[in-house]
Amino acid sequence: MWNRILRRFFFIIPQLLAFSLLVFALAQWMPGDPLTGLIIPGMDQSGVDAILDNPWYIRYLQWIANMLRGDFGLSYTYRMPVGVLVGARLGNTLLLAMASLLLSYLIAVPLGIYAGRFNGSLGDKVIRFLNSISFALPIFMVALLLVWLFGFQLELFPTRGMPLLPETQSVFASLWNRLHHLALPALAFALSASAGNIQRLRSGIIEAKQEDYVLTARSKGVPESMVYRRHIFRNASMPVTSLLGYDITGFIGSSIFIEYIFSYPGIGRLFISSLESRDFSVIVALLLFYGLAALIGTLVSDIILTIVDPRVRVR
Amino acid sequence: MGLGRPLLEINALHTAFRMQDNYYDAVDDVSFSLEKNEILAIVGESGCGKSTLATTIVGLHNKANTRISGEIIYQNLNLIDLNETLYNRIRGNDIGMVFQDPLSALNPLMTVSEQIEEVLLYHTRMTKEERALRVSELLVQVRVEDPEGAAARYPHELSGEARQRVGIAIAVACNPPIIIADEPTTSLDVTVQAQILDLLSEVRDDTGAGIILITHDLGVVAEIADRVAVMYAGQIVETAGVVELFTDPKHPYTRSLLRSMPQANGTLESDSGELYVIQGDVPSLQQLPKQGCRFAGRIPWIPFSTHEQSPKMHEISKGHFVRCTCHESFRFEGESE
Amino acid sequence: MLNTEEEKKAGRIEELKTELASVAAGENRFSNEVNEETKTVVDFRGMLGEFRKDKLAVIALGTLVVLLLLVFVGSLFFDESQVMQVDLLNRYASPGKNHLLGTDEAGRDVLGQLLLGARTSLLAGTAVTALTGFIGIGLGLLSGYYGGFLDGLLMRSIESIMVLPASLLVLVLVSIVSEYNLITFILLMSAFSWAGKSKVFRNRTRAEAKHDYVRASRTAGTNDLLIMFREILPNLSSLVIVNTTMSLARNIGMETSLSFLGLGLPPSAPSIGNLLRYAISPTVFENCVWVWLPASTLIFAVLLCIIYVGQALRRAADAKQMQA
Amino acid sequence: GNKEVLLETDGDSPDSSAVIQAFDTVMNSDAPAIAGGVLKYALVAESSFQGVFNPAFSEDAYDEELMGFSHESLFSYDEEFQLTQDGMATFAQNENLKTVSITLLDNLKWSDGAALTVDDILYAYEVIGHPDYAGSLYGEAFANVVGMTEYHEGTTDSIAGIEVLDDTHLTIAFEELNPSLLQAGGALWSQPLPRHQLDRIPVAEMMSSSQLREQPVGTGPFRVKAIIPGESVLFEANEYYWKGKPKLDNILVEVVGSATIVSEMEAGNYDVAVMPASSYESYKDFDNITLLGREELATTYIGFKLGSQDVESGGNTLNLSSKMADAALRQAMAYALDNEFVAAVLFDGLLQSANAMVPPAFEGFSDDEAVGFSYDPVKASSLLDEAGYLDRDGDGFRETPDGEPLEINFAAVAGGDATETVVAYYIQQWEKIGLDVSLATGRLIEYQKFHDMLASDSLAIDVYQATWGTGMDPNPTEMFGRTSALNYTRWANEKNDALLGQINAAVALDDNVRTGIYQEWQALLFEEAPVIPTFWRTQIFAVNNRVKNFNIRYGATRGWETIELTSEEPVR
Amino acid sequence: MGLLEIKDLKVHYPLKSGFLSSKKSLAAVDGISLALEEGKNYGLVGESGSGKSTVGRAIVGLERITAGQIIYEGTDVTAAIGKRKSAHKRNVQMIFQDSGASLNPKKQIGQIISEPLHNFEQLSQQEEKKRVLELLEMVGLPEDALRKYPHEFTGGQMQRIALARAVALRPKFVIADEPVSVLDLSVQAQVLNYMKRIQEQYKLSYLFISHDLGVVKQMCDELAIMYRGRFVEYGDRQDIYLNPQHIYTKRLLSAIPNLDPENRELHKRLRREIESEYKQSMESYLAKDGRVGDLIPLSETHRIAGKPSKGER
Ligand SMILES: Nc1ncnc2c1ncn2[C@@H]1O[C@H](COP(=O)(O)OP(=O)(O)OP(=O)(O)O)[C@@H](O)[C@H]1O
Ligand SMILES: Nc1ncnc2c1ncn2[C@@H]1O[C@H](COP(=O)(O)OP(=O)(O)OP(=O)(O)O)[C@@H](O)[C@H]1O
Ligand SMILES: [Mg+2]
Ligand SMILES: [Mg+2]
Ligand code: NI
Repeated sequence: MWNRILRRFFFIIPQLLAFSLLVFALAQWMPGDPLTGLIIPGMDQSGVDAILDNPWYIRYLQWIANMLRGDFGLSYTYRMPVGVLVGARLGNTLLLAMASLLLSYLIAVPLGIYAGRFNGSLGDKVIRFLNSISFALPIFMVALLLVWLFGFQLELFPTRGMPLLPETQSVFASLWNRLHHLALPALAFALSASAGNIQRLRSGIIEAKQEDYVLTARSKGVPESMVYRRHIFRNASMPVTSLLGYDITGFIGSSIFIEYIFSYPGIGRLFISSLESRDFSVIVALLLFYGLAALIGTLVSDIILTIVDPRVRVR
Repeated sequence: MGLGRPLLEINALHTAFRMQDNYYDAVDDVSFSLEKNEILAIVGESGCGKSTLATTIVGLHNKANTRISGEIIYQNLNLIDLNETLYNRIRGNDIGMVFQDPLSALNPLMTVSEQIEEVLLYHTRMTKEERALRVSELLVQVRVEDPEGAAARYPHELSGEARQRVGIAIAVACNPPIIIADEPTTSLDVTVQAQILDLLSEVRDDTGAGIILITHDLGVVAEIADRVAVMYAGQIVETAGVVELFTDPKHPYTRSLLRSMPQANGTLESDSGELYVIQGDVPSLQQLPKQGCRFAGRIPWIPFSTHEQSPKMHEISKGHFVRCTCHESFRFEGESE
Repeated sequence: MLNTEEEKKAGRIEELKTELASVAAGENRFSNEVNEETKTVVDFRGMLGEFRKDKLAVIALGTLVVLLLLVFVGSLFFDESQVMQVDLLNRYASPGKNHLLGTDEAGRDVLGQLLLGARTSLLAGTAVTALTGFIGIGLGLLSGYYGGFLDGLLMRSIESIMVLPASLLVLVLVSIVSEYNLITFILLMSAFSWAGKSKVFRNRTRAEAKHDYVRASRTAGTNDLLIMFREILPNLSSLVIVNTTMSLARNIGMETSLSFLGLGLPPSAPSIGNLLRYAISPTVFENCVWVWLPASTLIFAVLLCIIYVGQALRRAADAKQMQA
Repeated sequence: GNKEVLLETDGDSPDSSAVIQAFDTVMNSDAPAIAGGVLKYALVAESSFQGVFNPAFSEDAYDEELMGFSHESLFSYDEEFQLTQDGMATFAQNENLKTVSITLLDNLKWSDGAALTVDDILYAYEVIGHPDYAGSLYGEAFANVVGMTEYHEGTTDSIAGIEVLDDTHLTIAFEELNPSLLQAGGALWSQPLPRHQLDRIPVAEMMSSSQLREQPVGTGPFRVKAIIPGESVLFEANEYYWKGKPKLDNILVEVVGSATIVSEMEAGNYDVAVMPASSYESYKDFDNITLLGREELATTYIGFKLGSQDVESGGNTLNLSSKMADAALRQAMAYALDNEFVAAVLFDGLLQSANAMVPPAFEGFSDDEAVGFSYDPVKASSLLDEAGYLDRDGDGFRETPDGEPLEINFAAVAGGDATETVVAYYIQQWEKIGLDVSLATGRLIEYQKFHDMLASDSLAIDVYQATWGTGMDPNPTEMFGRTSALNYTRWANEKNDALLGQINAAVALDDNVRTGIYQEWQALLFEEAPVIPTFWRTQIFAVNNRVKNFNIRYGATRGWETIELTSEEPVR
Repeated sequence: MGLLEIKDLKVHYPLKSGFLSSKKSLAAVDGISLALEEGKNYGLVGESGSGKSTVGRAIVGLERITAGQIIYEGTDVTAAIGKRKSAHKRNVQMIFQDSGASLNPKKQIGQIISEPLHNFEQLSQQEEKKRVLELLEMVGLPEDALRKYPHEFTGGQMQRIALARAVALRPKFVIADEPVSVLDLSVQAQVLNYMKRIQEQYKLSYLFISHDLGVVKQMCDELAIMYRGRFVEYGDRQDIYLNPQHIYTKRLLSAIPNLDPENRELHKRLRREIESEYKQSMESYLAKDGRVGDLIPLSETHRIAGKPSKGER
């Protein structure tokens, strides 16, 4: 098992390399020098030459070396190190990611289990219907509906941002405040992301229900609830579990919309505003970061799978 | 055979599946009994309802789309009337079941010991240590190679033979008086099959359990069974002691089956010619004739009148029952009187 | 939704299934050739038959056809420059005689924008689906059928592509490409989403190629291309249909999403996403419903219908689910 | 620098000319105030702010708005934007010596507690004049200081004309005294730089240093506590503020898009915001807020790219063969637009069609009489016909006199108040007179990008819409000077040079003379049409009713430090 | 000179394992030689995984051959085995175990049967249809089967269709890989009968792969017992069934259930004895690496794997 995990771990090195090369190539295509952010309009030509004269592999290596030192170049819009810029917002996005993923599982797991266990029931039909709706509604529509309904009609939740909190607030109050602001964006993600998991869980359970080992378990006299818990759920949750890491990738894509609509001060919004202002050094850094996150996501998936599924473990 | 009530008694059992709003009997008017210390073989071709019969006894059918009637009497209880909770006390504890495909019948995510332990968990008050002890005892009993190691493995890490042994260990964990084995050797090699059959008869000898062995292989029946029930299209067409069945089969279906079998043993000369073939095909569940002898269509040269209107089981000698009266006038084609 | 993730996930699950099946098959010494595809194959006509039984799906299909007709025929009555005519005296005019669905912020006709925009979305979505389907299925078949070195190489690169946050790359590409029109837009959107598809098809082909009918065809002397496209592909037809409908829904949604973010085709062209953008303002959301509601309803209805049809087709193709 | 310092509030004189009568400028409440509290300020913007919290480096209007909380000018000014003597510093002009001496109050402190001395004023000149200085402020106003040019060229280490007498006294010698020196935000630099904080940083790196962005030190009533770059700033009360600690504990500023601000204000999520005029109808009747208004010190205009800037010398040169080189074409484009109509229909009259570049708030500078370009499509067409722009191939669009197709690229900043609509309208209007105008890059351009494209004379832009924020000083030199980098049209004209020279000379000290020069200059603009003034705007502040003592009058002497809240929660 | 000769055939499958996927391989077939003559039937028996199917597939060119030669009518076709059309390809056909899987579920029976005809013979549509109908009739299926799909048939019928396809080109040799092992007893008999009839009609030979010794006995003249990719014993029916020499063969035969319940105790005892002998002595039949020794002739027809000498073990 460790062998496999270790091997899987080493496998991301070439992937990372390939990805960084791709980003590098993209960066060459972008105007200016997004790798350093040093070339800005109006810069005198000698400086430009000094940077662009090196052959590409030297620049690539320099770029990698800089990044390893924590230097991601300079933002063109903010004229500040990209690392600092991203750092200030990373926390917010991570917070949102955790809340969103947690919430989406909180929604998906019970509904998926219910629909799978009582498939064909009225509840299942309702869940499936809602699921189709959630598949068909683009995430931004979900978010806009939530904003309007919970934010402005019911005035239950704040509709935007994650405020910087004055220290006059107590720990509890500031925690509450944070959760309060996270609620809608996280819900928007959860509502649209849980559909896939609900469906997978549901069909996983329906499939597992018909497996022979379930018959074996029943023939052993295992009570029905335990049959579900020990046999069906564990097997049915395998695809969902193994996609856990992919949900991180999914979150990355969705977070752009969510942060955009909720003006959430995270890196997704930074990404969009950098795209608008063509702040390519930020874009390059964020792309790399997202790529790394996605890689780690799949890595996590594989590791989790290796841990939970003995069949994969030996392979 | 035994005195008093048999271990398990099945009377007029019907199991019907719902298909497009209609119920079709997959098991149709099946009655038999199982004694202690007896191996009862149920033979029949694919789709004749053997597995359905087994799963009905163990109560594994979803009430929503099956209809079960008749009696399954065990210890004066009609199992059909039991609720899930009570049934769960019986399953595993009083009836153990072995399945055909040992790989898919084991949960791929649980170790062998966990799966065996699970039976003990719900039927005994053993402590954790006692259960662990019992598990290793069982693994030794069913002669799994390297029992210690096997306990900690997952099903896919075992050979097919070892898996089936584990399956048997699960079935016998609580020393149930009844064991139902549904084609336990079909997916195994002959040499392994022999070992597993030996194991089953050993279990019977050790615990005195009654075993219902489901198979489609007459050879297996001849090797191990005490009594045989032959099934055709959901019905039992003949029951007899094993020797009697092989030496004096009565029902045309039984006779045809025996005749169509190529034999490995015996003389070389006998098999130079063609094998006997039963005409026609087994009708599917939905196409079964509602009335009359189900085998009639496959022996068309026999006058229709020789079949019973609604065929019953007739005891033609002690313990030898045959359905329908057509056997009396049945001859193979070209066979002289 | 800007979501190529579902495709990836499907690929991943498919892969997992194949892997587990091969574990099981490899260990199951008696029958390593046993068909691991537990799903019963239903032939195409059977599938249609099943589909026809699903009333809701038939209604969905009917609605879809009506909507498509509406969009494609309806858009013929509108001229782009006419529709994009600014009329400051008629800003946010509510639906009425001159403007059946009212006007937007600049007094432009909503109905015209809706129909023309929907036409673009549908065309782009369809084109992307066709393109990625073509590449994805083709490569998947080749890779799955031949296996070996080619397969290894292709799958490694596809894995690397699949790992990428594809939706973001599309956004970036969209913003750096100099010539930005419908064609480049379609190409960019297709740039990554074929990967997941070819993985799905590769794994299914691989499973399918283990079936003896493929071997039988080879012994019968049929050539490889014919085997791939005439023997194997028909057996994947249900997958093709289901997968394609689902991608279609995703791709149409993706076009809308991009223009919602303001990164779609230039705003001077009518687009559904532009209309949806108005909904960002809660006041417009509430008071000028006609601007965004028809657009979101149309796109929602189209996607929902496609998804319903897709799901019904999947159910029809998947006899196992049918039983359950 | 021509920078507008926002919200210097509270004025005692009742009628400021710059205020549209329809709106109050002061909001009072009798309700008792709560102690402290957090005020939420919405920075209404589509893009993010840059976050350079330093008047010497900031280039971003949103940053300016933010610095209203944390940075305060040394001098106060009256409603006529003339410097007065009741700020942190007083000044005296010596017309003979051509010097200005500045005296600081005693015991002034920076927001980090360090002493604020005249050395910090000197330091500001040293930084802005430094050869490595990367900001955009250095220009004719600074070069006017004696010895500055040498210092700027690097030949001397110190600025000869600035003399520090002691901690609170300093004298600056100028080459020439001009009216701008007495104008608020004018040529007399009024923002000290904290030498104690920035000294270690080389001037070249200052702009990207974390000191300016994360821990800016200022003199204003509040100081920065935390920042998310581009998104929000949390200010806290500056206990070293020279007028005493402000009443509020914190001010939280967040960027809010103009699409949502109306609902946000209605829901009471923010206390103060500058509202978009185009949706005035939707919020004018909210009863949880009070609307205040004043004339914005800015003019929206349409500029034509007429030349380019030489990177080396910084001089702007006309390109006579540029697409827009023909004044008739430019005038025709101006006559094609009905801005009065737009102002009335789109902005509820909160915008005024502009007939000149200097906003009317500057009495005596602006030209009430000017005719400007009023809507006259017939005239527009005939101008084009006369100039030879004819549609020869019958495609509905005119070609150049040479018969080449004429495709004009128009650029505007994304996300302004109804910009998309206005732009679409303009293009349509131009199309009506036969001009083929399309959006440069296909869509509206983000603020930063827009300015960079203009600054670098991107060929993708022929015509653009922008806003000239005059600040307190209407002096147009920075916008139209021959050597100014911010002269985005690159319009260079000898008469213009002469007029601007006069504006910056002592002759202009006389009010009548100055008015005359300005009128002449505006007439030149009308004639040459390098720019078409389009709108003057009214700034509308929405203020939640829990806010007390809020005042937006220009020249007010009491500011954010006096503002209080009357309840913990905003009025919904 | 036989019809088909196999010389020291080896088929190894690469295995992936270890930390950085070291190249190991699994010897599914590890050096077997066979000479097949026209008009005779051959059987290949062994436990599961012994490599029977691999041999069959290698002969028809479905596997990559690691080493050894396949000689068809005197010419070495090893190198050209992957080629699509050749005399060898045409004359050596195969029937697979699971007829359900070997018939493309999406094709009509007519298309399935005509596939080899289509590829190898330029026939007009009428001719082709005629041939297909002939074939259908030969395997006892009605004409209307032509337009039906495989799933409309029972297992036995499908296997007969597969048989029809295999003999469509009138091959000289058909490899039947467990053609009846998934079928029921009565159906199995039917299929076997058809196979026999066709053999008589077309004069072809079978290589009959099975683990059911009863079926093999029914069908074959000579048979080979396979173990771990090698032959342990080779002989005609007489030799194997009545005079098995190798302990592995003996064990295999003894494990077959006897249809004689009266004597089952006896049978069981016998089996036990052989089993214990097997446990003791099987080792001695194998080389150190578990490899079966080379075949040594016992009689003209009968060969058994030799025990390796002490030194080799
Ligand atoms: N859940 C079910 N729903 C509907 N029909 C079923 C169901 N299970 C079994 N059947 C049908 O009932 C009949 C008997 O099936 P069963 O599995 O009992 O046969 P079997 O004798 O065990 O066959 P095999 O030898 O193939 O295991 C078959 O025709 C089968 O198709
Ligand atoms: N494609 C393959 N890749 C790797 N190993 C394989 C492959 N095919 C077969 N094997 C292995 O080769 C060995 C021989 O397989 P083969 O199918 O020839 O056995 P068999 O005797 O036909 O068994 P069965 O009776 O189960 O059909 C087995 O151990 C099997 O696991
Ligand atoms: Mg069964
Ligand atoms: Mg095989
Ligand atoms: Ni009868």
